[in-house]
Amino acid sequence: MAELMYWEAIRRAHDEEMANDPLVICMGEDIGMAGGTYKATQGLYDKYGAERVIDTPISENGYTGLGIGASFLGVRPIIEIMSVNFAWLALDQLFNSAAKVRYMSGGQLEAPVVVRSPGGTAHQLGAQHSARMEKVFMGIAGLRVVTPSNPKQAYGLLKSAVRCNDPVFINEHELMYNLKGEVPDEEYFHPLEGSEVAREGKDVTLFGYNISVHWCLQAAETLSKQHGIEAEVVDLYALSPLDRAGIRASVGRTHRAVIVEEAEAPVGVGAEVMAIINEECFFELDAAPVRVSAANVPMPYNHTLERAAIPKPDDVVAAVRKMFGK
Amino acid sequence: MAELMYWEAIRRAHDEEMANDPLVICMGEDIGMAGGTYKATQGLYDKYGAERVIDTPISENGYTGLGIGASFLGVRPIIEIMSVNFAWLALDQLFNSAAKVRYMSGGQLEAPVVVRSPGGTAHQLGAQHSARMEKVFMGIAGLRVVTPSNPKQAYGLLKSAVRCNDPVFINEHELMYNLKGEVPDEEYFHPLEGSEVAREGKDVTLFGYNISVHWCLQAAETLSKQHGIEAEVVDLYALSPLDRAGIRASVGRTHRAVIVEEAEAPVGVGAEVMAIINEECFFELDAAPVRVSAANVPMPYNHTLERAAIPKPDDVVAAVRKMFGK
Amino acid sequence: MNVADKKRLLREMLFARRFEERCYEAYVERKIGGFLHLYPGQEACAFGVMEAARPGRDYVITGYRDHVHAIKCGADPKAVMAELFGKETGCSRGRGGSMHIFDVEHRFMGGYALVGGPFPLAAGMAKAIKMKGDDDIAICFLGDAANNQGTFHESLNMAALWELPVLYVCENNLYGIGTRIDRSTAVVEQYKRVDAYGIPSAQVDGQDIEVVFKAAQKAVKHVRSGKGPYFLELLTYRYRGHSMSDSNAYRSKDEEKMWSKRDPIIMLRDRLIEAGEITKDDYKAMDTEILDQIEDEIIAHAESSPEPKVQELEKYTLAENDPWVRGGRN
Amino acid sequence: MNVADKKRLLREMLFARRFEERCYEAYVERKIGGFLHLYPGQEACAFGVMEAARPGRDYVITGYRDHVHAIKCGADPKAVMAELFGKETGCSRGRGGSMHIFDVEHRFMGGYALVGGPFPLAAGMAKAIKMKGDDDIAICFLGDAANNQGTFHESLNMAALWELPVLYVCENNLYGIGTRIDRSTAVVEQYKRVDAYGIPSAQVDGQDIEVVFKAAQKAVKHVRSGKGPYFLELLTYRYRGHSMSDSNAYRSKDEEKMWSKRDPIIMLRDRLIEAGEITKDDYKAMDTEILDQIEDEIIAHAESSPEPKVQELEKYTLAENDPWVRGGRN
Ligand SMILES: Cc1ncc(C[n+]2csc(CCOP(=O)(O)OP(=O)(O)O)c2C)c(N)n1
Ligand SMILES: Cc1ncc(C[n+]2csc(CCOP(=O)(O)OP(=O)(O)O)c2C)c(N)n1
Ligand SMILES: [Mg+2]
Ligand SMILES: [Mg+2]
Repeated sequence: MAELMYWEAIRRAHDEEMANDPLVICMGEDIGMAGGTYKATQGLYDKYGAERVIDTPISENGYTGLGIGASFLGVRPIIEIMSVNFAWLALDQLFNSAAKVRYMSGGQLEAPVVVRSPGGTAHQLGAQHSARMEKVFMGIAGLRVVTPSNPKQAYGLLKSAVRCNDPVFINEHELMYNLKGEVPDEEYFHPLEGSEVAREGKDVTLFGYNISVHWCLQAAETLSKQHGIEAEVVDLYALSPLDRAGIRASVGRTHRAVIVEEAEAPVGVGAEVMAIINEECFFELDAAPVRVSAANVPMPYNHTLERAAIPKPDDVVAAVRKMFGK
Repeated sequence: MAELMYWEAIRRAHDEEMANDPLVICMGEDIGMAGGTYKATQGLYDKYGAERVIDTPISENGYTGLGIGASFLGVRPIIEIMSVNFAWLALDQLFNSAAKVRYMSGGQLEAPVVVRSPGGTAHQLGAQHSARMEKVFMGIAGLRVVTPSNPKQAYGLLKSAVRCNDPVFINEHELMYNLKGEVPDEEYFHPLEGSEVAREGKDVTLFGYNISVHWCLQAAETLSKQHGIEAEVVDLYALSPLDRAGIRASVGRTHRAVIVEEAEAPVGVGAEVMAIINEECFFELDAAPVRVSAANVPMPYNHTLERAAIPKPDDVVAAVRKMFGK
Repeated sequence: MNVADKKRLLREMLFARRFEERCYEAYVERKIGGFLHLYPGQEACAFGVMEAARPGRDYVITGYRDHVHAIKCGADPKAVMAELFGKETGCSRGRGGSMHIFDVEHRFMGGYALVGGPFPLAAGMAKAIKMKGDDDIAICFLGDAANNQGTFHESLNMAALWELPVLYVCENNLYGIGTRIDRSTAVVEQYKRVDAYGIPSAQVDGQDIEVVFKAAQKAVKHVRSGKGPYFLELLTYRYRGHSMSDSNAYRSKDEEKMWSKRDPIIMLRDRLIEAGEITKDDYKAMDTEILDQIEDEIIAHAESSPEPKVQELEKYTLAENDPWVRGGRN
Repeated sequence: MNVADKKRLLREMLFARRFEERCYEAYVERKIGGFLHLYPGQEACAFGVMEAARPGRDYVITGYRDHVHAIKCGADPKAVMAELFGKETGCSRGRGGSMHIFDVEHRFMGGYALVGGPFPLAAGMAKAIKMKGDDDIAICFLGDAANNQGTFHESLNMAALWELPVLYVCENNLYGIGTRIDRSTAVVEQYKRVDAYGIPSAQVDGQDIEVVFKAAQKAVKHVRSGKGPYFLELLTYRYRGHSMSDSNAYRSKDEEKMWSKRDPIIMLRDRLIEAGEITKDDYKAMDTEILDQIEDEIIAHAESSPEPKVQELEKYTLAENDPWVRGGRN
């Protein structure tokens, strides 16, 4: 197994899928000649040419819709939206066209597009460049949403998403592109549904996704070493549909749950996981489930305020300690 | 107190606010000469002229942004988006500009716009005209969201929204414009935060908003008459921020909660109310809280399928009976 | 266009007219629900343009006023009416409704309810055609008011930039719901607006099917020959309100009368009668035959068809048993 | 533009250049975070246009490359630098950062990070101006690649339709990040695209401040006299990468060299020297003075200013104590 960076894993998936199927294309702003802001398509323009690696104008709704239209005829576009913040402009086409066309055509048409985009807060990008939009994508019937927490997932989820006949939104993270991790040398397809136990534990479950999985893992270490609490960490790499069975199973083992999300709390992943716990295994609970979420503010530029707005591993530790009265 | 229809109440609020302040304007598609699809601006074009009652081109993001820009200079636009489904196109301006400008300017600028739009499913409008988007608006810091369940609220919420210095989204409902109800004869401003107990009861709380308040009230009658269960109905007319204190107080009285929403369950009002209950009063609960939500599908055209997709009062009754093991 | 073609087109247009009028009645009888947008008055646009292309083979996409376009592509009118009745036999299996007619077999790629929605989709289909090296084209019908949507600008720029084989046909009926074009659009001549993308264009009378046909031939030839997109503006008029819920109060009687004198069906009929190709009685007989067919075959089929099963409410939300959801075979 | 004006503008432009260069250093020193987009090369655009208008009184709005526009409107450079340092004394109280400079007192209505975001906002400000009957105008600066955003089409149509007093100034620096204009835009001459809205326009050299000034005078006069919007295209070039994270590898050395010969500051300086209005030494002294001022006043102030308080994290999310939240006084 080779160690790859998150961006390299994504690039490899692009490359393999483009080599495998001449109808796979990729599109987005500055992804071609420039190789992409986060290098996810580096070198592919030279390898596959301008017809398949397409630099688009700054027209998010337009090029997303264009990709969707092409997918009606069997083309498999991988659309990069440079930052998830710009996806607000493209929701019309992604939700109204891609997610609904199978249903409203009675199964005649499908839109096998992949839209990938870095979400999350990076460093001091300010209010208009720090949206965490996963919750917006999760509420849409007909659209799958996945979010890789490591290079293996980043590689395998994109591979499966390209081949799956549903539209898939992949929520990456600006701060993770340089993260290293093992990726199988042979071709690998990651399931688009389910969840993974990233660390086993018996006392409490920490639910995370994407970057917050890492906060959970760090918190779990601290809890184990300093407080004798063994936390299980569940990686919710599939956000829509969420893995009800996996959530139930883990809470069934630990009887306590903390959900850690990078986004503001209202109508978010935390709320939905809590609702699922209430529906699936309320009487398994030994304590009220808790969310650790971002402050409910537009993201400030100032570094100190920004850090205060986003959860940290310490906040997770504090939430668990409070739950245990420690 | 006069009886007005929901649309008449909205029209009256427009009229009074426009008479009160020459900087109040209204804008939208076909709202001027034609008086608006749901007559919310009927007669105002003749009364206030084309400069203040503005028929816009079909440019949702454009005219929403134009209204926001005007509001920077003290104009108070009431923007009608003909159907909430078209609001996907305008989220960029509403979220990125209006909701964030106060924060990112350090308090120098504000965007006192009102955007009103009918949400919800009407009769057989199909997948692209049946979005229930309240949950999308609720997740945005800097934006207020209210949703009137009756003519008095429709009148009073719009009046307060026009005067409030925050951007406010008002989620109306296509099927409620002809609903009748009492509206005070004198001028009335409804609070933009809080909730209302629409019916008192001791056994279970039914949380609803907008049209689902009526389903809850009907269900409560049936539960009372046929099953001896007295349900309290709480009207969550303010969706952002949600009334945590009101939710806690009601659950503190009844110890059981059912949340009824017209939308699909994932990351919706139901999930958020459940999360708040878990956070505020978990140990008050005598039963697992329950959501009654729409099927997680793009809305079908066929009438029978459509009815099956949307909750009914009977579904609320069934959920409560199940909770009580009856 | 020879005489046989003209006769056939007269029949097709008359059929479309009667079909739509029957929809109106069925709506009043509450057999059809939702929003219903009818086509009478504009028939020469859809028929004239598609006659110049290859219906059933070229890809066609449009807005919510879509029944007639689907039928001209080859959709079975029985399946279209059944769709409006919300039946399982409907072309979109009762899930779509009037605004979402689909017949992918005949490459009618759908009606879309959001104004501006089809513009980029059409360019995307053209991109796929170009990649595959086919000589098909994509045709996108649109309204005059729709051109103010941002997707218009974005899509036409990309179509021109990448020389995509897509024909945009603007059916300019002067109104977007109740708003007259000059009250929403700074430059009312739509064909001029596409100069901003260097796209060749023309504006012609949309009521005379022979004129439409000729202009469309030129347009289709341009697009099919690989020279990139084309924009064709057709001046036309709808007789009814925008949809069934539209009072239609915003237009003057004079204006309506003027346009009724330029009815595309009557104009073609009179021309054929004058030329001695058909008689008034032929026309009447044809009309009766059409009306009978609509009633006996189409409506009867729609009425008697079954509804979708409630157990299948969730079907078609996602692909069924897609192996990649489970990570493929491994 | 008299000699005194030219001398003043030379100083203003040189100040802007040095200010931006100092930002670059501060970024490298990690005093500034986030995305930083610098202006060197384009100075004649902002200064030439605003010199022809009423900075501080006309409303100005732009994108993320906004420091210099704010300063020309009257924003205190100390407050701008403090903002970049994320300090409470920053013009946006440290909440905005480089892409969100605001100085509403001087009617600099902000920098916005989403491409295309300011277009409708500018038209809206013009609508407000018109309603109030003031003779102010709104000026919206934008980039060449931004013109492909749908809001461009939507906003310019409305501005023209309603004859709003708004001037759109396109600083065409030939690139949107690393994509050259002809690879994203079908018609590269931006000033021609607005024919689609019947908006008068012009294209001029954006490196010669006197040329910009003259063209802007005409444009401003048109807009202020109530004749509706105007579109001015300025041909210019940015010296640095798009932002600090841009490698700038996509442009040829030749191209860069050619443009460096047309530096707006050097051109004006040499003209003044040739005319005997200043000497080389005057210029050098001015430069030194500016550099000192930046270091001693501006950077020092930014360094020594306090950060926002963490307890005030939530401040400015919503209006404080708005009575209407509680239903007014009743
Ligand atoms: C995005 C969006 N905005 C608004 C509407 C409401 N609407 C439906 S049709 C229409 C007018 C369209 O007019 P035009 O493009 O001229 O087409 P026509 O109906 O005349 O054929 C409007 C405003 C919509 N369906 N979608
Ligand atoms: C909606 C949106 N899409 C994409 C971006 C990313 N982006 C920032 S600047 C830029 C290029 C803009 O180029 P141009 O308009 O020419 O302005 P310039 O930077 O050259 O001044 C892009 C693509 C963005 N900020 N917002
Ligand atoms: Mg029209
Ligand atoms: Mg540029």
